[in-house]
Amino acid sequence: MASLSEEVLLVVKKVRQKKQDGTLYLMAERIAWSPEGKDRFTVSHLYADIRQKISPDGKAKVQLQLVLHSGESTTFHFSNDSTALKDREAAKELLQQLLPKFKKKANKELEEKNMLQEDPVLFQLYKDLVVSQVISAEEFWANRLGGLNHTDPAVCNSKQEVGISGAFLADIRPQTDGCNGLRYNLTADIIESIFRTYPATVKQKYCESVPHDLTEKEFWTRFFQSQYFHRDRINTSTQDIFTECAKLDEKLKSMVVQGVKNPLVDLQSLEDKSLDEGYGVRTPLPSTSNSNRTVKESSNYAIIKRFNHHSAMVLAAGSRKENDQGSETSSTDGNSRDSDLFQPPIKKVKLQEAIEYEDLQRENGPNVVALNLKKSDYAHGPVPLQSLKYTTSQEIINSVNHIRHEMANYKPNLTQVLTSAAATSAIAALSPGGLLMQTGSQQAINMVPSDIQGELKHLYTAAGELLRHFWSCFPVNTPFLEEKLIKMKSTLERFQTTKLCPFQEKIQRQYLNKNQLTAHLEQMLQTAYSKFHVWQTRRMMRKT
Amino acid sequence: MASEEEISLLVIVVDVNPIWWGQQAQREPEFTLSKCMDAVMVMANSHVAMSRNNKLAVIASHCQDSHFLYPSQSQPDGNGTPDDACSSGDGKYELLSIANGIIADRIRNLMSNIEVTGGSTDTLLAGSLAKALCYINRVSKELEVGQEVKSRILVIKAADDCALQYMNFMNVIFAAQKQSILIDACVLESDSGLLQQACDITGGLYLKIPQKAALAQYLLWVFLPDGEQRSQLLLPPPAHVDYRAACFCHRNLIQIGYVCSVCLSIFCNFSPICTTCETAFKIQLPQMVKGKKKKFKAS
Amino acid sequence: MKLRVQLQCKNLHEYLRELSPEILDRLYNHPATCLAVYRELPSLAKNYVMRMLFLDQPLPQAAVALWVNKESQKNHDECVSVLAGLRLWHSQQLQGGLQGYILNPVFKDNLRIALLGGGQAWADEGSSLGPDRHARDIESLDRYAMERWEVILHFMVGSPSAAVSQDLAQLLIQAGLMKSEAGEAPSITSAGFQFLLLDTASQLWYFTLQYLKTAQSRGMGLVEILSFLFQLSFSTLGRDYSVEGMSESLLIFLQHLREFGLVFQRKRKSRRYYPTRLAISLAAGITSSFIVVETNYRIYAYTNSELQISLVALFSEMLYRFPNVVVAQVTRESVQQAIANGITAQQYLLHRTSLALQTPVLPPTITDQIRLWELERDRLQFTEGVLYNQFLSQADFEVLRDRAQGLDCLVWQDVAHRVMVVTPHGHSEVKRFWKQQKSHT
Amino acid sequence: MVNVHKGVLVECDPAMKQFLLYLDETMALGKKFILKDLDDTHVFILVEVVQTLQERVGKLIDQNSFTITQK
Repeated sequence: MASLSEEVLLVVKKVRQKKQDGTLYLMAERIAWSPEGKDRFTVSHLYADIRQKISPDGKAKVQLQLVLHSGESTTFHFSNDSTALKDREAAKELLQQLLPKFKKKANKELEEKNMLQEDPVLFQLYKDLVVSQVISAEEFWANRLGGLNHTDPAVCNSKQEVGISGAFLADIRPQTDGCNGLRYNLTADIIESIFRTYPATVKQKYCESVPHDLTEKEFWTRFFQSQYFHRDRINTSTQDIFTECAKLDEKLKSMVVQGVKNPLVDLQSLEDKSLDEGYGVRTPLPSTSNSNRTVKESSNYAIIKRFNHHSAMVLAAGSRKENDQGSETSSTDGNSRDSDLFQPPIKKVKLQEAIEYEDLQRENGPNVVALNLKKSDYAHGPVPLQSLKYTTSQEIINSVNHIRHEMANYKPNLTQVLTSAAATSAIAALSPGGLLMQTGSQQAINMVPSDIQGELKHLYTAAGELLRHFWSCFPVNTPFLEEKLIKMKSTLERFQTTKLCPFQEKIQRQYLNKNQLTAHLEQMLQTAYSKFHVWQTRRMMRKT
Repeated sequence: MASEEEISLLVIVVDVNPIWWGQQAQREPEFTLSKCMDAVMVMANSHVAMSRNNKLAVIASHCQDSHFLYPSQSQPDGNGTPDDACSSGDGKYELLSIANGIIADRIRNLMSNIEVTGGSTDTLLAGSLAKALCYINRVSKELEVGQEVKSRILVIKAADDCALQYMNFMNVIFAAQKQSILIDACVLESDSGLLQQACDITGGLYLKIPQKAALAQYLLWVFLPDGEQRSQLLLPPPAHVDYRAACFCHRNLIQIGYVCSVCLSIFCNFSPICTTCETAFKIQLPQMVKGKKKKFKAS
Repeated sequence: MKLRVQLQCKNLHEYLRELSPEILDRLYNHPATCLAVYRELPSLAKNYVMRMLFLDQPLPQAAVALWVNKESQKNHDECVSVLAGLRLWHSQQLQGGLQGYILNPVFKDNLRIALLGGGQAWADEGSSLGPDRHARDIESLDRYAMERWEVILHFMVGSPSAAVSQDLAQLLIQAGLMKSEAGEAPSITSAGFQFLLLDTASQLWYFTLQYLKTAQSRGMGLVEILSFLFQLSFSTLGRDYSVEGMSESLLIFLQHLREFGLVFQRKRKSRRYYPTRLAISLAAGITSSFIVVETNYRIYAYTNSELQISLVALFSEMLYRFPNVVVAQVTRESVQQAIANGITAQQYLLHRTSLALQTPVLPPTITDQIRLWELERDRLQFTEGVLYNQFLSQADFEVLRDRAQGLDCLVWQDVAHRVMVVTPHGHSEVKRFWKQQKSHT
Repeated sequence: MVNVHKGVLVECDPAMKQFLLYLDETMALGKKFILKDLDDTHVFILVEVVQTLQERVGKLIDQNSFTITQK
């Protein structure tokens, strides 16, 4: 068969696809399907491409649907009457384990693709550097994706943390199997959300108990049992590993007791209490003394409490994400964290930020104190002493007389104001490239057509990228950095020969003296080279 | 043709510091004050000639005071018969010849009866600029409903800056900036830090001309076009302005220094008491000085 | 079938561009003309001229092209074309071999004279003949000018009080603003109506241009007149000039100007004249704005000038008159009538706009309604013609049709039914052609 | 054989044309004046009726139009 080289993890016969019998193969990398009797795969998806798998229950047909990132989906119909369900389950299990492995990879590639698509400059850069073999794609991305997360947190934080659906437990539609037992099928997501919801208790338990003393399956069974049966009993059986979870969760009470301190969401404060309930004496919280209640009440109460607790946890899970970047593996004790999550902020602050707008504030200027200056030369301001050439009074007299005499019979004589020669020289100085128009690189850029400008821009971005790689190698303290540095140096040189020089020649050909356009680029490269040489020589010396 | 174009008012401030010009005349006799005035008049004429609703004012900035050369107070609008019947005998556009007549007349009077009291030898540039601003303000007040005026000031600077005027000068500059009035500067001799800043702040042009003989050409080339024309033309790039301040204690330029939080005097090294306003800074430890240390606005 | 004379009012530029080169060159012999032309240039071009004013040798064109930045390259080209079109600069071979620009020397020198002096006087002022005993102040001059001008307009709208000289009436007729059937008094043409709607400056220009057109016919030197006109427009208001050294034709011209109110001369024979604001504002206009139009089609005209009122009355029906304000109503009839007088709704609106006091000038409801009213008139379009039908064969039809097209006298055709309509004047030709066609076959 | 009529080509919108036809057949102008009905925007009519026709059309429009303004 085409690719039996790769190991086949599972083979399911009698699987229909598009009304055609065939065999389903699950391999290490991909899931594939070949029609009956053919020895090639008509359907083959890499796991990386699979977004999710759907296995609709309660249908006559036993099916497994795969939805790809690209949006299209394939449906396999397990037609082996006797073992259809079993087969499906097997396949599902396997996929369950496999998919997450590939998810990360998929995400990464997707991210790269998207970045290229949504950022034309980057794409240009990519073409310039990677496509033209200046640097390898890995290097390129290594820096990029890294850069995404470190250099500008704005980007990576911009993705909003998705909260947990409040009904995530209810969504696991348990299926009754014949006798009154239930089947839950947990997906990775559900488990994840459970952990997020009960970081303190369950996760901890899971960590310590699952690998060695009980299997995952058992663990979850217990979990659900405890979730659904043991809760509303007041006395929880001690052998249940979740007992202390319950204890931990009791702190919910404390939250309730604290009540909502945020005045803006505290509904109780809104309703006006007439004195007659307890005559102003605050009625004790139901949770504190539920001994004197009928069982029914207490059970209802327990359920309500469960619900409250549950939703509180869900909310907490949502908000927890915000203030620590998903590192709750470290947070073994959730209670402190949670409790301070529910720690109500000070009423005053809340109210202020709710009702006060600083643009409506009128600033009351500080009462001003008259400035009494001791030094007279304050008025001079921060100007340097220019070398005053002191003119003697005699000189003054002379010059004044001179000027007076000159201007006494002044008659405007505009026709002789300017000689053509003088004008020409002045114009020469003022024309582009002239004495007074120097330092006009922006003028130079103004003179070249836009396509050249565009080219130059690309050169700059490319060079900038390379130089970033180059300089990022300093300080050179690891061998890896060393060899990368050397590589980058050669890359830079290659860049100069393959990209920069042709460009320079081109503009040399077309325009006369516009090499001030690329002067700066040159300079940057030169600095890099010199730095490199310095480093190299020092290294040599260290070697010897 | 009956278009209500906006009036463009050009105020030329000429530095007629007698001492400087006297020495200049001795230094190089081929470029004297009279030559300079001629060039200024050419500039003025071409501005007026450009359009029917271009207005002009010329101010002579002297070392005791600053005089309006044009328009003359006697006829504020300027177009009327001048005191002496100076007629366009030479085919010049009457308006211009009248204006030139007035200007020449006044500069003659001004320069011929100066007596320099030994005191100030510096040009009172700040004062003249202030006067210019006031005049511009007046003109814009006197407008009819429909029209608005775009004004700019052209300074023709001969003598050196005068540190004494720093405060007034800066105030004038910022006033001009508020009014969105360009201040152009054409410097004959030595670069002027104050004017550089003025041009940079108000968005005007600063030019130190390499050869004085061609002053008129430079004026016509660089300073004749008004704001929106400049946006189309390629003109000399803005000069790099040195915004470094000089400390009050030794008067040398510093990039980073100590600024008194009360009187904003600048010092190149720390002293517990501001020498200018005698404010005592309550500091226990010298390393707490960092609190007082501010980065001074560097260029 | 009413013909619409579209009366376009050119400005100085368009007029000059039409003049022949040698006339232009001769024009530039006078500083005043140069200054006037210079003022009419686009601002960028003005700067170009100024930059080159003191140059004697040409500048390389490449350098000139680099004066502007890329964004405003278009303006640059425009300026270059304008300067070349007015023969203000010529391109000239540099010694380097590349092309260069140099200012038209005549123009340059005279512009220099205008700016810097150094020439001889344009005209010697009245100062030469001492102060005027009956000197006029500016207000009286303005009054004089306006009333003179209004007399002309009155004459055009045919108000009995107004009387103008035979010469002037002749001029008006030549200008096509009035027409006179033999014998009775001249009456206003549709062009005349449109003329009335222009603002004063444009009227002045149109009139002057008309005058200039007819100048040669009355044996006056165009150049001489123009230069005098410009010189006038640059003279100072309220100042007297003497007629010394003016040629005969110029003196006649002066009399005309006097009649238009461009200059004031106390007596026909008096030796001095005062240019009025009209003359000086030949290049820049003076507009009076006095009308408010409301959305309820009412017009409030704040004026007591007979002329203005009669103008308003031309296009709307009067409701009330008060000492300083007239209330009128725009109605369908009034607009229809105005349009019947050959004024397009466009001009109508334009006129209203030019007179309206403040912006937004006209309520859109009004403008739209007026346009609609105009459209109403041409539901039917009539074109006289001759109908050909009942062709025997398609071939015949096409032959004739093509022939008609060749003579482009084909008005309308319907190939399917072999019908075509040709213009009457084309008819005879087509018929002849058809005859000989038949004779051939 | 080709035959030839002198006349006036009228171009108008279909509605107006219907009006013309109506005038024609009701002899509103005293006689039939449409020489040939060319297509639904063109008719060919006698020269002499043009003036009266215009008046009639004007009248029609006047009837349809009403004064927007009140004094």
